[in-house]
Amino acid sequence: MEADFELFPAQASTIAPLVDGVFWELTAVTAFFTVLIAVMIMVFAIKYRRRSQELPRRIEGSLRLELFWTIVPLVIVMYLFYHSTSVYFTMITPPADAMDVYVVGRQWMWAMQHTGGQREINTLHVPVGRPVKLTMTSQDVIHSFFVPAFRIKQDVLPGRYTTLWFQATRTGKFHLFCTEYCGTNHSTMRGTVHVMEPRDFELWQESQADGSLAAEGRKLFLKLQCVVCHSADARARGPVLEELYRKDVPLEAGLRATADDNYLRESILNPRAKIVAGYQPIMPPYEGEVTEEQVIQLVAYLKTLGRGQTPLRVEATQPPAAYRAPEPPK
Amino acid sequence: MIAHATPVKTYCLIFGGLLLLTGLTVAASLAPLGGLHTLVALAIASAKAALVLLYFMHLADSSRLTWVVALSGLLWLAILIILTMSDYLTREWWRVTDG
Amino acid sequence: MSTVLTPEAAEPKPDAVRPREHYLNVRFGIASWLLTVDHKRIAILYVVGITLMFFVGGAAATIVRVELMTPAGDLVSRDDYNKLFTAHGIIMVFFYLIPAIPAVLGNFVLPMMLGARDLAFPKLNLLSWYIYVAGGVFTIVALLAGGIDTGWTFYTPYSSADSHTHVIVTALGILIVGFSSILTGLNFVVTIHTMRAPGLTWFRLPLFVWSSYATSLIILLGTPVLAITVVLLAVERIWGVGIFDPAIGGDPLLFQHLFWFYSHPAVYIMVLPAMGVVSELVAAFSRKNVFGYHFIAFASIAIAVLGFLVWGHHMFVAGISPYASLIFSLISFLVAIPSAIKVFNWTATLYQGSVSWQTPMLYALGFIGLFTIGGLTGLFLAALAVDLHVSDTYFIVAHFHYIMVGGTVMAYMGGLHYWWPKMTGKMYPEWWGRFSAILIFFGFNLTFFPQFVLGYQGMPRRYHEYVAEFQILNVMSTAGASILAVGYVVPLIYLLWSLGYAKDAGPNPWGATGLEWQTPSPPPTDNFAKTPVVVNPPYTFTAKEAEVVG
Amino acid sequence: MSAESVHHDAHHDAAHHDAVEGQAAAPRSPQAGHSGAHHPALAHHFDSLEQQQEAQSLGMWIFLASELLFFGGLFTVYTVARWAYPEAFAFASGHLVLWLGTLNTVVLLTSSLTMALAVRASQTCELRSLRGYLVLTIVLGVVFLGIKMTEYYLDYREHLIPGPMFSLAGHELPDPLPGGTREFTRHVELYFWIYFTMTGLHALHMIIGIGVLGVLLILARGGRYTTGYFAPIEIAGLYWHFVDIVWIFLFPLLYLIHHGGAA
Repeated sequence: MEADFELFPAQASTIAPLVDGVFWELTAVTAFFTVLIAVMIMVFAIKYRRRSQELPRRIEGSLRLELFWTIVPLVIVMYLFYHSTSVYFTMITPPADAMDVYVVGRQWMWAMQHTGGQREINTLHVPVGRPVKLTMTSQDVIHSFFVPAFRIKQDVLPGRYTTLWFQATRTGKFHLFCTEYCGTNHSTMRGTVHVMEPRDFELWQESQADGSLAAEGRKLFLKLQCVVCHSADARARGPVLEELYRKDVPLEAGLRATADDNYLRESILNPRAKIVAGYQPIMPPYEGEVTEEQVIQLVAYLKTLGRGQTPLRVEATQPPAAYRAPEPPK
Repeated sequence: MIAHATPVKTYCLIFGGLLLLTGLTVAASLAPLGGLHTLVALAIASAKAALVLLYFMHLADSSRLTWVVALSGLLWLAILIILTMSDYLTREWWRVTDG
Repeated sequence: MSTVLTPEAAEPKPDAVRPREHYLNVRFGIASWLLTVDHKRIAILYVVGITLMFFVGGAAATIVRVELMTPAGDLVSRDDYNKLFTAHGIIMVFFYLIPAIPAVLGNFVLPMMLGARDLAFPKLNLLSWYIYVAGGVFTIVALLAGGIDTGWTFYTPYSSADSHTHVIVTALGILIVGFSSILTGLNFVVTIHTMRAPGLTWFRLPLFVWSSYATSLIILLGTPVLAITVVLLAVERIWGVGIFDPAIGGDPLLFQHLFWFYSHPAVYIMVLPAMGVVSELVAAFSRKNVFGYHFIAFASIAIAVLGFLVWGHHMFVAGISPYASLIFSLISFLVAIPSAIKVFNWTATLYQGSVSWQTPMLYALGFIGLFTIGGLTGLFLAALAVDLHVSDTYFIVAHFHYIMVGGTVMAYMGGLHYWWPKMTGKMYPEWWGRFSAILIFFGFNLTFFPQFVLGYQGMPRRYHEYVAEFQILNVMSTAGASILAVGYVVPLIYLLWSLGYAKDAGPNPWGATGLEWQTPSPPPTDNFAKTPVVVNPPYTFTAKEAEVVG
Repeated sequence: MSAESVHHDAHHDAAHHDAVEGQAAAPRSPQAGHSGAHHPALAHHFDSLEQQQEAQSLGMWIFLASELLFFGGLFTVYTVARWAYPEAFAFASGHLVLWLGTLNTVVLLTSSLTMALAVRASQTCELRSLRGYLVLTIVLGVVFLGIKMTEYYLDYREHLIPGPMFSLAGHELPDPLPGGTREFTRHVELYFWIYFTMTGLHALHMIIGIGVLGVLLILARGGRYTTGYFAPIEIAGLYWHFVDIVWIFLFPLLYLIHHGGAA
């Protein structure tokens, strides 16, 4: 992020060379045809410039030529489509072992949370050589997470999670921009991605150590009295949540859902959208009760919750207001 | 030359058909059809619309150009709805669950 | 096409008592203009409105460019900056680019090209001008009252829930002006179908008519969707019903779908008429029939249809389904083909022609080059992998300015110079014409080519402040914009000058074909004294018609 | 030239030059001069009444195709919203008064019949029945609007008008409830919002249609359309039937989806 002028942006992720590969192909095609057309126009315009009032002969056209300049571009664009699409699917498929980072965009800053509990504003520390998967949401309007040196971009939407992944190949500091216009201070919604050697990253992590994301989530799990119903005992009124992440969940009416991030988020904020088969719709919605950051902590906790790890129920706690009566008119 | 003015009887028949279909669609909405309600309702509505278009609006004996205009309106409406839904209906398909 | 010449078409005999009566001098006074139903006079009314809007939008752009000379936001406040680029976008798109060629040049020449006395619905034509003015007034009032800061794209939920500016009034202005273009499109389609001169079959039509027809199709089938979308936006803002805002149960991508269903085809509303103008210019100034006439004609229709199937490429990073992205990407690549066909055919038309380098031709040749770059850089955006990197950056800004300014504005300027003698009866000064055409071409490239590089480097669009390493290219761009601004002011001056001082043009100064050149300049109110009868294919140059004035 | 033959020629001409698109002769014939006796209804820029009539009818068809896309935006919003919240939509639909909606459908279909008969009367130059059918159509249109207003009033009394007054208090909510009460209420409100926009826009079209028919009625009383020129009646009819077709779809989509979200 040195302020030096570079004509071509740094390539700092495994994706960057792939994208640039497609880019150079497109540039070659563009340059070739632009030069071809420009040269032909200039040659014709000069060679056939008007010298007399004599009228040129009429040429209707040529089916052969038309077919030629229909089929050749068609073949070229179909190849480009194939190539760019195959790179695209690489770009949207994070490796299984990616390190999770959670991002919340809001006017006008980026809030990052690591699973270890480290939190950052407008800076993202990551290790070099390791895939990182970002799970992102917005608290207000649409933002967009863009790191030019990594050639990655994804809009960050309110109301749901979108994801992005990268694997940095160079240490250093790289620009992070918001690229979806989001209001007055849009152009200041910028940050830095700090790519570090793995050892340095570990040191950084330790220096920032706080309660891990999952630990914070566990505290919330107890504080919000989730455990009262989601207990792993005979008196459980809600489904057991152990080893739930990425499992198939049977829903009512024979439907199924995969317990991914978006499912867990929805089931906390708006539990009755997808009722697990065999359970009563008694859980209150937590929309407006918890912040996006807290939801992320809860989801992070649920992801780590293994067999037999559900905390014990504290007898004194009362169940939450299970079913709130319809609200009176506003 | 009055041949071109459709007989009153035809209009009345079409009108009768429209009333019949209206009754049918209300009845169908109350009948147990499982998941087919929307399909049946839209099919009946399309039939009614076709009757109005063909006879009341004389599309049946209009020029091909008029047909093209009417059909392109429908085609573009279909493009709008189908391509929009192609996003919504397939969004959930893409899940990276190989973790 | 050559026609059975009507005797009146030749230069009228000089009349010692009073000048020949034509559409400009047939009546005088403000009312005779504001209540006219003559398509030619209405075209002049549009020239006034559109020129005004062009310079208002241009002024906003100038301030934006000056602000961007330095990385810091030191000229205007953030808020004002956001309002300026929004004003620039809205005014240029809805009040200049979309109506410019159809409403001015189309209105003026289309009926004459068909050998008709007027458009099918003259009163509707006047009404659509008034609707245009009403929409313009609404928008200008909104801007004067404090402006709007959503960007011309009005993305929700920012526009519906967050922005504190005049979203509703502006949206209303756009809704209104949309009806203006619907009525114009309706008028064109009906006129082309029902009012062609005897012998003027579909494949004898000038290509400008074909492209106007294709444009009208898009206007008619796309604009109403935009209209209802801005209504929904206003309603969500007023009543807080969750259609687009996820915080109250809506979906922001639904807005984007509806918006781009119109606004992507709208790009073709802007550029198809430009392609039509260029077809006319290339033929007239190489004195040759257009190579591959049928292919250009059908390519216009293909663009109009395919253009409706690609809107999703504006949303590749927005969070739509990857499968939908796949379809939209494929069709977006395909839409390049008809555009390529046109470019190749125009180029081939020059081959063995008699190429004259007069001002309109300079614009036309400039158009072909710039449109080629604009079109090919569109492939970068159709390509999913690259689009993810360049979307919402200056790459996009550069790309669409190559299409809209390099394409539409160049063609509008070319067409305006080409038909100026017909509209006013006067020649513009040729030296100044060429001078400003060249100035615009170089100014344009200096302004927008650096933005491709900026975009790939990663500079986001709509940034008031930016990081220091982007400055060099921004300064180049601003320098180019200053040249461009001068390039646009010069024609304004000499064209106005020509009204009073330039020499008379005569009926056909270019030796061009087309029925509009078979009638005196300026034409009489009814265009033709007798209905012309077309007997030849389009762009048939006969020796007799090849006399050049000026 | 009798009215029938004018009509016949218009049809013949249209069919002819569109059948062989492109290669056929252009619509205007060299014989159709600009001179000669003018029909009073013929505008100066047309060569003949046939040409004028064809242009006006084509113009109306194109306008209606455009109108379809105007409603089309709303149909898209409806499709997406109903796909997302089927239960709320079914629940909300159950709060409309089915028999009033059905009655209104019948009223509107009847008005379409009388409109078609009015156009027929103009074709056959039966002026008296033309005026009669126009009056009947207008009356049926007003009845439709009256019933619609009644329904709106009932919704108002039940606090179903979207906005600050909207409330589902006092309504028995489905059990189990998909989502929380607040979300569910929101989605029901969204349904009602779409309902009011669609039917309101439809009613606006009806009001415009009634106005147009009113003008035509006054002109018909003044003795217009006696000479075989009936294009204004015909294109007003096209508009009226189009508005009817929109309702034909609105009725099942809004009133008849109260079976739960299975569909």
